[in-house]
Amino acid sequence: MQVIINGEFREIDPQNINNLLEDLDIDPRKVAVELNSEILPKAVFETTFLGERDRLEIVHFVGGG
Amino acid sequence: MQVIINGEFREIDPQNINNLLEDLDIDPRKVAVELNSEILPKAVFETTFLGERDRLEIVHFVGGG
Amino acid sequence: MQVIINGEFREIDPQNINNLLEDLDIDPRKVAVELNSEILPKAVFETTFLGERDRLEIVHFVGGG
Amino acid sequence: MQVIINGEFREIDPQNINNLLEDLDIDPRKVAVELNSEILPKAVFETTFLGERDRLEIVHFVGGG
Amino acid sequence: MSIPGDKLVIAGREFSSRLMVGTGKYANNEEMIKALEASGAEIITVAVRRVNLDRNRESLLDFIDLKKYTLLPNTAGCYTADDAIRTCRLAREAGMSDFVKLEVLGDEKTLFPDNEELLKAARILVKEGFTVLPYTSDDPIVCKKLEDIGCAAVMPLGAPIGSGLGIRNPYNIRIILDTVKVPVIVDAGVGTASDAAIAMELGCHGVLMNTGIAGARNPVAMAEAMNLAVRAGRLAYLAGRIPKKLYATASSPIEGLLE
Amino acid sequence: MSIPGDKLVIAGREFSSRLMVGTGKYANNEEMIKALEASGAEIITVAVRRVNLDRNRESLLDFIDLKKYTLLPNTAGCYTADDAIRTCRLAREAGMSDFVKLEVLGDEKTLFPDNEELLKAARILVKEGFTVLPYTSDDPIVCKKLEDIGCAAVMPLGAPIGSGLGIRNPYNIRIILDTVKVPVIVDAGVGTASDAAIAMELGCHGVLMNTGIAGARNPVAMAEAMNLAVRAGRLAYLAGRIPKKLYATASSPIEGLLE
Amino acid sequence: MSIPGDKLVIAGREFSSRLMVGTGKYANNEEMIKALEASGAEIITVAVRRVNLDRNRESLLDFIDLKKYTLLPNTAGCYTADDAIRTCRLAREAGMSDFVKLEVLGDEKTLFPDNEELLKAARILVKEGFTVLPYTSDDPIVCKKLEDIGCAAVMPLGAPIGSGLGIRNPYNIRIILDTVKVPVIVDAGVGTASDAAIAMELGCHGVLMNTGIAGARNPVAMAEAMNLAVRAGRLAYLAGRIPKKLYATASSPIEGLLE
Amino acid sequence: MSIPGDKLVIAGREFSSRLMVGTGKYANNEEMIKALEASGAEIITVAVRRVNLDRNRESLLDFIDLKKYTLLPNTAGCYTADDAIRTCRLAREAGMSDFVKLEVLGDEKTLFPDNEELLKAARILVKEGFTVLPYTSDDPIVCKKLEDIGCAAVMPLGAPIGSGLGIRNPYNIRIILDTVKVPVIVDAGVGTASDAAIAMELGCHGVLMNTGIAGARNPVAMAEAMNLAVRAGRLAYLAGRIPKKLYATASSPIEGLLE
Repeated sequence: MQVIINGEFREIDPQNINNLLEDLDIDPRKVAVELNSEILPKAVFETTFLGERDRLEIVHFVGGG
Repeated sequence: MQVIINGEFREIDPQNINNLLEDLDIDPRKVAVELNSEILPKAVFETTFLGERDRLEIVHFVGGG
Repeated sequence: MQVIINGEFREIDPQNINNLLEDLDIDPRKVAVELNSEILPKAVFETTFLGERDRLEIVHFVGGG
Repeated sequence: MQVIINGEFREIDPQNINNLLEDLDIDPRKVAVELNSEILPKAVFETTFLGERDRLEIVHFVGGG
Repeated sequence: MSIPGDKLVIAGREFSSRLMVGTGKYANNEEMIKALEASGAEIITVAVRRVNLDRNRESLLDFIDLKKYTLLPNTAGCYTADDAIRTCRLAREAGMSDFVKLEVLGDEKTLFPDNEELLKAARILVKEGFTVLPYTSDDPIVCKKLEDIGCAAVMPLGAPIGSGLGIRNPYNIRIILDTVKVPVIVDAGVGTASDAAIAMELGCHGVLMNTGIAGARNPVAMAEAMNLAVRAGRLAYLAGRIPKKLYATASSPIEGLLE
Repeated sequence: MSIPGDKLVIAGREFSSRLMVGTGKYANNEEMIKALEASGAEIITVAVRRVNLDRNRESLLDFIDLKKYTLLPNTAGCYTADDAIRTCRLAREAGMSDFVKLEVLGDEKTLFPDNEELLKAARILVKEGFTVLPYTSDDPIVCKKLEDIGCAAVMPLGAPIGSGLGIRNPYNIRIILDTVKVPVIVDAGVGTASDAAIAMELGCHGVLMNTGIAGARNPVAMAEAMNLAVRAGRLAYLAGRIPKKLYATASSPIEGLLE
Repeated sequence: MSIPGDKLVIAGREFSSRLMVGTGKYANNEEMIKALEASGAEIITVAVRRVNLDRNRESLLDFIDLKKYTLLPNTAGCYTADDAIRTCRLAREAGMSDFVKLEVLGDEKTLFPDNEELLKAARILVKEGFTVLPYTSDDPIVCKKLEDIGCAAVMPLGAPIGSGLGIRNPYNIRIILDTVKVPVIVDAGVGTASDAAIAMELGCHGVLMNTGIAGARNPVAMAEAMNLAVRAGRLAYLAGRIPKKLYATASSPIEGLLE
Repeated sequence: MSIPGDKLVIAGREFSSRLMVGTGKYANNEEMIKALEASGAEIITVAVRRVNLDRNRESLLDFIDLKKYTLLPNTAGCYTADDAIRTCRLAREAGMSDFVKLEVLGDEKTLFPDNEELLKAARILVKEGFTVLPYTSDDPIVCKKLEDIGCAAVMPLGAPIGSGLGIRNPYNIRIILDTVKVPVIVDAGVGTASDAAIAMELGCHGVLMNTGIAGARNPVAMAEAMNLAVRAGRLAYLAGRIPKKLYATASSPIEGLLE
């Protein structure tokens, strides 16, 4: 199915957030995730499954002033 | 009857704004008048009569920066 | 005979300062003259005659700050 | 006999500089001495004897900027 | 002694003088009138206050020639948008003009503007057809918002009202001049003639002051000094100053030196 | 537009203008004359140079109305007391006047004075009856010595000649004003109108400049700006400015505010 | 080399260092880490950005020892209250901390704050339990409002971000220090060590910088310079400097001079 | 916390500290010693005075560890070349060292140097083998002459002794740094830590002060502040500061911003 991650269309299998981050090789402890404009607490990464057309934002800290 | 002019209680006869200003020796062309928190156009000074407990503000220009 | 005027060798006839300035088309009232490192008062321009190898400086005012 | 030390008249016995400094309880290593406007090297403190009316300046270091 | 055609234009109206002066704090009206004359100002600020019913009815307008001076009523003393708006409406009624110097103050110690309230008031007053000249901070972002709202000019402060500190932050004034297209008038902080000249040399379109003149030992002489200084600064700005250099350049020629 | 009786007095001679200007670095004589006019100056500096025998004989004096302007010949380009003294003697002979602007330069990069040589030259020239106006540093000790020698004024620099940096060290200028009784004229460094106003507000008796005017994009306009600025600064000094304060003072009354 | 018990306290947390530094603009992470060490900082700012899915997954947090440094996520790049609020919420989720450096920018050229939007955002974020450290203007009125809203500190700018102009308006910083009780931290504008010392000498409680260090030719050396300068300035502030005087006072005794 | 190999070299002798301090005006010797320690100074100035025959014989040298500190006797209080020369000769005799801080003062109010007399004294003392460190004005021409005479360093004043005004004219200091090859040490005028940092950031090789430390409310703390500030300024100078710009540059990346 198709989702939008950080502004890009992606074809993925139905799965929960943790699996997705794993596939993307992203450490869940070091990011924050927004699903369809709602912030997703880490606690629900496991129980939250992606649906068609979901919009995801995955952010982390970078160098800044 | 009693009205409040610039914060002070005053005992006056029923009359219109022009008469009042005249009594107070104030040139109507050089002031602005607020009646019960509504600005009163000079045009209606003649036709506006004061009632019991009316609150009047009579202001003019003074030196300022 | 030869004299040095403002650093340049010049061939001139024996003459006094006034004649020289005239030949050079210089208004004596607007310059100062130094003859062999001595300042020459205007009063003596007429009576001062140039000799071989004399060194003359003729200066005037120019724009300056 | 009488000498002038640092501007003050003093009655002292004839003696050399070292003795004088000792009498004055001054450590010769920490001062400089001027005798009659001539600087006296420490080397000659022992061999230099004071005479009547000699003028001595005895200076040292004090706090300064 | 002026540049032909160099006019200050505010809301379509042309003014020859770039100095605006206040009418407060003078020893008496005679001194005030003399100072206004000496300043050459065409726009003068006034405050709106209650008529004092117990004192003589003498009005400021009895002294000021309205053919000569354009009145700019202020909202001095207002600490909320509502008070300022109310004062502007009364001023228009009293003065029959749309020009207002909009001030919304933040506190009594600094008399700095409360720009959040100022923006609120400006949005409403512009809609009501006022020609709004807002007293504000040397904040380019606020000045841009005031321009976008439709204010006829922006009037950033140079320093606190009456402080005489001059332009504390010329950098911000320069940025404001780069940022907005409406006239930029330095309001408040001018203490002496050179302060006014500096404002104009930065490229400001005008200067507004009161205490700097009225508080001087000799207000009339200071008014003339400010008049000259504003013109001097404007002329210097237009004339194009020499660049600054760490080292020297001779002003007399090298050629023709004696040997 | 001037203070009756406020004159600049140098060696017993009175001048109405406190601005002295140079005649160097102008595009042409016409521009120079226009700038002199606009500046209102009464004293103008000139340099002493060899007549160029190969070029037209046109002399600066053909252009300058000596009834209107007092010439102040300088010793620009001199790096020793001897050269400066020689130049002064020639200047007196050429100009029939005792006034000289004495410069003895220390190096070509800064054009700062060599005060040791300057003092030597001044001691001799004063003895020879010259009216010496020395260009010097903002050094109160040197200025006091120049006064004691008998110079008619002291002319400390504000900044390097032609640098346009303004008065780099107003503190020293203030101390000089406290220290000497002869006129103090800031010479060199003025870049724009406010620099000149600041000099006068410090209490200086005059300002001398050349590059600041001649080097401007529009020299005639800048000359007028400097004219106005010197008068503005002088008036402000005499008018007595308000004190500087960190906090504000209202210029509109508190009394009569609406409730 | 420190004053026992002199701690910076923000929202009840104590810090020994009064220098906060950013983590942006370094040539590489190694240089950044060395600079952080040299700075002695305990609080470091970071930005919140999308993970780049196409590049290596390396994270800033892989390099930074969170036992040693407190992260202060910023909202750089946000031009509305909504964007800033959204960024703060994400930052809290990513960092498990309530500390945020709140920036709402007004335009890209100045990067000055839009204080109207900033106040909106601060009101909401404080309600949501964030510890808000707002980047703002040197505007005492806005700073007072931010304190009243419940911000943990105020961080007025010294000059535009990355400009290196130092504290353009020390007067306003002093007034802010008189006006609010929360810590005042100068954020942005510091270009060199003395700028940081001056901020501390004014009485500021801390200094925050990034470009001044990261942009230096030798960032690690500059980080150490800033470390020393902040401590020097703080110590000088506490030590109580001598008053300024126009004239001199001898430091060596008069007594005992030779005659 | 120092740059390996970055030494101050005067007359072939190496010093790690670039801060020189005076020993005058302390409440007592204990405080002085603590302040010297905190300052990290290696060179300390002392005055030469008559032994007081009526008071206790306690000598400054009883308190100072000469293995740790190099004494720099001054000629404070001397107003002629002769007095200064005499004092230097006595100092050499008393201290067994050739180092002297040469001061020839011009007047008691400013304590500014009389450079004409200073040059006279320097010419003689250098011939007599002294290592001369002259206190002088911020006058590049005098500094060049002092270098040519053979002085081991030049010590221009930042502001009047004890005034605490900092470096009044950084432009001249910069020019002096361009002009001479010997070390340039700012002597006098430093009032607080940032003043010292600024001197070092200009490129000066050292700073000398007394009143700024001894006159502080807490001299020992201020001594440490100056110690840190001189090192901060030196490091910042070597690190290469960012250029100054009127506008901003973001320190956080644009890339990866949320949409």
